Amino acid sequence: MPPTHQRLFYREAIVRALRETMADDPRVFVMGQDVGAFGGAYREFDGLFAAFGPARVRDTPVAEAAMIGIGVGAAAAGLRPVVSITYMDFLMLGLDPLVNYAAKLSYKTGGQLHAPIVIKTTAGAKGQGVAHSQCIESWLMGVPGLKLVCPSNPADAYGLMVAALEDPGPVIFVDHKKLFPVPGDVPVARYRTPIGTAKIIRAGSDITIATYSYMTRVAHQAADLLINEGISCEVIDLRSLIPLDAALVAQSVARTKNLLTLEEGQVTCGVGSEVAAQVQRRLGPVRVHRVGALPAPVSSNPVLEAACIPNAQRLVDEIKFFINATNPECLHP
Amino acid sequence: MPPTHQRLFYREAIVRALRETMADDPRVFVMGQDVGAFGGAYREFDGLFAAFGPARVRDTPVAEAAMIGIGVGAAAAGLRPVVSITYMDFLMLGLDPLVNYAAKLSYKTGGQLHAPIVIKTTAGAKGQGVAHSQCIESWLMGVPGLKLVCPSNPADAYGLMVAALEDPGPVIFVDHKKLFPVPGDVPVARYRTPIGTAKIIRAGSDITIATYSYMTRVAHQAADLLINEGISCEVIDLRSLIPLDAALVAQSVARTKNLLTLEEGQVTCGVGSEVAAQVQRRLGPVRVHRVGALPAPVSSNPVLEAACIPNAQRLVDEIKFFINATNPECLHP
Amino acid sequence: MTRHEMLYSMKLIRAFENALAAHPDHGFQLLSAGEEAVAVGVCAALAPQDQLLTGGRSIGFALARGLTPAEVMAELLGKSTGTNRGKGGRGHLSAPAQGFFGAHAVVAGNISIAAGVALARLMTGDPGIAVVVFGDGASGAGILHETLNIAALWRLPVLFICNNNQLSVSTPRQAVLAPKMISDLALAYGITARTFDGMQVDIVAEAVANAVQAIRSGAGPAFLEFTSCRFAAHSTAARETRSRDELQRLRLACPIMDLTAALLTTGQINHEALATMDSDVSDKVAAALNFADASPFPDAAEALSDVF
Amino acid sequence: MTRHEMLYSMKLIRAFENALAAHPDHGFQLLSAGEEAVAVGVCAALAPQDQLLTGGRSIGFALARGLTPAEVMAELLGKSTGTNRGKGGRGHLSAPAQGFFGAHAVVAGNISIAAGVALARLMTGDPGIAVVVFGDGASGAGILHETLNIAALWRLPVLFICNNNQLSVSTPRQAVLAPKMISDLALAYGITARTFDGMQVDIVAEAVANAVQAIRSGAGPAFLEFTSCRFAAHSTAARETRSRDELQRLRLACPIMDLTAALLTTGQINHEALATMDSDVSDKVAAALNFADASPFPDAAEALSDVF
Ligand SMILES: Cc1ncc(C[n+]2csc(CCOP(=O)(O)OP(=O)(O)O)c2C)c(N)n1
Ligand SMILES: Cc1ncc(C[n+]2csc(CCOP(=O)(O)OP(=O)(O)O)c2C)c(N)n1
Ligand SMILES: [Mg+2]
Ligand SMILES: [Mg+2]
Repeated sequence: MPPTHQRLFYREAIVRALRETMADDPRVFVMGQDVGAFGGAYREFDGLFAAFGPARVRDTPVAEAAMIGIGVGAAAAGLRPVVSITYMDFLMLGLDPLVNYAAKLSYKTGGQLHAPIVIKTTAGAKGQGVAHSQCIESWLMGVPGLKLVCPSNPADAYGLMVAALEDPGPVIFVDHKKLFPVPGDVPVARYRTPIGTAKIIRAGSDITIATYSYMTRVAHQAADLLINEGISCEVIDLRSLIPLDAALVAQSVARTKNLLTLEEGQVTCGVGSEVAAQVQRRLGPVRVHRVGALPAPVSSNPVLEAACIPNAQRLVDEIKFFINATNPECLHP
Repeated sequence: MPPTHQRLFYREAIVRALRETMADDPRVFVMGQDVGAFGGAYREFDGLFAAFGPARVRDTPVAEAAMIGIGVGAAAAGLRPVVSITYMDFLMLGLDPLVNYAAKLSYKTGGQLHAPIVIKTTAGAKGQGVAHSQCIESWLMGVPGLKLVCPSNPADAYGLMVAALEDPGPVIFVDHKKLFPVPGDVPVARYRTPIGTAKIIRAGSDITIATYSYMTRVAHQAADLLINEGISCEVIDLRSLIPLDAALVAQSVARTKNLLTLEEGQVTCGVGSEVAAQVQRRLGPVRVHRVGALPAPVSSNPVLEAACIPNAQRLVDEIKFFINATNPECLHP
Repeated sequence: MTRHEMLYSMKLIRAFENALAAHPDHGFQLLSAGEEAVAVGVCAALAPQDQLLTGGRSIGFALARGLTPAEVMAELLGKSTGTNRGKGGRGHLSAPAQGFFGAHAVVAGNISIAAGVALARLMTGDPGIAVVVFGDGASGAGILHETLNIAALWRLPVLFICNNNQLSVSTPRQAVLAPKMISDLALAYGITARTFDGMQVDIVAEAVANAVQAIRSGAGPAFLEFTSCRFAAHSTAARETRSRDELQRLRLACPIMDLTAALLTTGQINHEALATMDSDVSDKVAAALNFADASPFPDAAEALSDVF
Repeated sequence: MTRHEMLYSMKLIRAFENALAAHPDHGFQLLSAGEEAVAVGVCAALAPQDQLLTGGRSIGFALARGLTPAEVMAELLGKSTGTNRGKGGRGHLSAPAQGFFGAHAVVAGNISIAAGVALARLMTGDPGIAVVVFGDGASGAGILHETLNIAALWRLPVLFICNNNQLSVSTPRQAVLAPKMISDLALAYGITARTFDGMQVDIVAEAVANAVQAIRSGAGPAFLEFTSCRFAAHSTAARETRSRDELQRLRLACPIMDLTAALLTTGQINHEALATMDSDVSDKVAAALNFADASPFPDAAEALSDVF
């Protein structure tokens, strides 16, 4: 019997989803900086240029606004572009066509036009400094008309990319720099991971950790450490931020009575704020604690970067304080 | 005795703050589209060109990225520019110099450089359609290094503009289209309104409404209507979103036991999410309900715009349901 | 398109906009009196399979492209029978099935979108081209250059048209654009570019026809600048900055009056035919107004439809 | 600056970067072997009151501007004795008090900032000018054009310098920039613009000196393109895309070897002096490394300082 799964690095899972879909659907093409023969900054486009040639794997200038605008226009005219914005920080340069046009296109034309574009971009810190490390997912969460996914492992990366490529509207696909070299088992058969479904990736009873992307791994590490201290963590991988599967988080929190949100970006108006608010809309007031980056830029300096970004030890400390505190404020005056 | 106050329209209060500060401080200048002889889209720069001439009141091309970039560079080099971005939607075009440079400049240079720029922009709906009505304050709230103010009346507009012009770092000053023609009493003596201080603008005992900018007026209207139904609303004008005066809101909620946040923009990852989270960090779990725009673009269509944006009647309904509900979810399935 | 038809089309635009401006509930509008020759000349040279994209000042282009006055009027008055079911309104008119991909009110915002439409045509082998009209104001925006560069590199079938009405709200073109000619901007990219008089509909139509032909034959993008003149204030809600005298002087060079005079001089039209044309135009506009006025607003529930 | 001094400065950059690349804990770095003549030629022509801004590939410019190898090395290794107290690091070196306003790692991100610095100089009557260096890759960005236009209109004292090393990461300049010469981009705005050989430090220095003089005399902005060559991969962590043969061929045209040969041929330097120079350079670099290695990392608490 042939194997049902294959071992792929995260970056290979992305390539596979793109390769299979491009072979099936001539409307799908890729454009971005160094996506051609080079294969992308993280080799997440490796081999596509050789397989599909320069018409369907297009190297672009450093012109994020036009890259997104042209992609969106092509999508509105019937194609299914994948636009690669190497660093999420530079999505800022192309927010006008994305937010002011693509996200509103279906609405403003009364359903005449749609923009089935996938914007693939990479967030997070890995020694790249103040302008190459940001996580701005939460900005996009408040933009009606967009969808946003952020896988944490190769299987979801594959399944969510396939789903994104088939979606009728704009989907933002957010990678994390530290995930590309992570291996995992990926089903051999073609499949899609539905956009908008979170997943309990670790069962527990004392606290619910709602997180996503690379921080799922930090949550696991902290959960491992906390077992020894008698604290049992349930970890939920949100996987999709728009739509947000708050129902699953609420179900978990109904059991654990404690919600901790964990993200790598800023907590202020962050993903965790929204998760907390939606859970409370379902459950009424619950104990909540948000963990994220310190309120400061992320330096490329190894000491300062590590200090800024949540890690397992800090998470352990935060969880212990939170669980014991009558009032989390004592933690963060 | 000379009068201590003068009656000014909101737009006149802005002009007065700029005129007085420009007269005192030669480093302050204005640049933007149609800010010169035309006096600004909302006449909020009226008379400055005549008083200070084209070197200090500079009409620019429609080039938001360069407008902000040049302003930031001038600020870093010692001036105090006021850059006018007519509609907040178009701040999106200039987020790179603002967020990736100005906000991080002091940090990344280890304190060698600062960018004391004021970005004056206008948010909110007033029949202008999908790309001229957005409120994206919450995006900026998660950017360490920025300050953000959003006055609701002429006196605060004056005081906060003076404070912004004196601040050592970048300040975003957010107007609302519907506020420009609103009159109010403004002290004749020069003063500044400290950035980061909220204000109770209506005392009440049953529910705390935390809001800002034009929505303070909607809150007042709703509070007036609710008096007849025996519900007493405390209304807090946040005035500044960075820093956020969550302490004042928490004090109020400690009394009223109910927090309703009201904003014109999207609730998802919005201002209200943050207010709620910070209040709960201080008080532990409390009853919270967020009100904002429907999750959709804002049309210029009068029916659709009205349906999208919170108004007094909708707020009254939301408050009544919220106060009586055991679980707000029943309101918003 | 005959010169008669072009005159008719220009008159229709003028009458439509006048009627709209006089309507009590139009919110505010971006009118184009003085610029009709650009709209009509451009559309005269397009084929059905082409897609036209414009900036916010789009009424003339929408009508010249063949959208019915009724559906355009309904849209501008916010009615559910409008092109966009009343959801787009001013600055966002759209009817892609009729070759009018749409207006977009973000200055310069449609330029890269148009290049994307052209890319789709190129990749699918569709014979249509994309044409994008933007203003002098839009020409100072960086996205124009990013797009010109990529369009040139990828030989996209896109025609860039700058409708230089010499004003961006209150700001004269000279004050905010350094190039001598706006069309000079495209030359650096190796794009064929020229400036023409935009007050003469024949000249516009011919220049566009030539450019379209070249693009259709695979020559890559082209750039045309038409110098025109806006007779009214930026919007019906905006302050006018020019003096009454200056405005009076400007309005003397009217593309409709000029074509009318030319047709009369050469005997291609007579006063009787003109009168018929005028009454036909005003009937059409009146019917459009009636249609729009009689149409319902969208239901408030539509605020949540078509979002995704 | 004498040709001796320029040779010394180029050698210092090369040796510094080699030592940095060999250091075990540098994270990754953006090196500039092959491009030293641009850095040294540009800085040779600047006065102390001028401000230099660069893209991320900035080590050569920082050293050529006179920052000490020690403070630059410390910054790049993340130490608190660095120019930015270790907080900026690669791509963000900054020492405005020494006329190096700073590097900025966003491609094209420093272009509008430089124009703002120039505006400040203009408005305060300060005699200094702003000089911004960016790459061929940055030249496809819209912000360049928005800034060129405004700089031309406002006659800002800013010198735009494109260091065209012919690559943007893996992408050849020809593949992503349509203009024949990158300097053509500035011509449309009426800005004096020319392209020079960036492998010859004398040529660079003279071209910059002339441009600076014109700008200082109030002529408004200028634009220079220098064609150079990057000998190494985009970064020390990036894959090299050129073949070994091609790289070997490219490295034959080395600005340091060329100047050395010229100086030897004309008898302006001898082998003994060269040897002294080399050992002096390597002492300097070794001292810089020692200083940096001996310096502490910033305290973790600094993650929250200087934010506002
Ligand atoms: C990016 C952006 N900035 C500012 C505005 C505000 N605005 C609307 S129309 C306009 C003038 C545009 O001038 P031009 O491009 O010449 O077109 P015209 O109005 O003359 O038709 C401006 C600045 C906008 N809509 N979009
Ligand atoms: C706006 C932006 N997009 C993408 C990147 C990623 N990036 C870093 S360096 C670089 C290449 C820049 O090429 P060029 O301007 O020629 O400078 P060089 O590296 O050759 O010195 C790119 C694309 C970035 N830093 N900023
Ligand atoms: Mg114009
Ligand atoms: Mg380069």
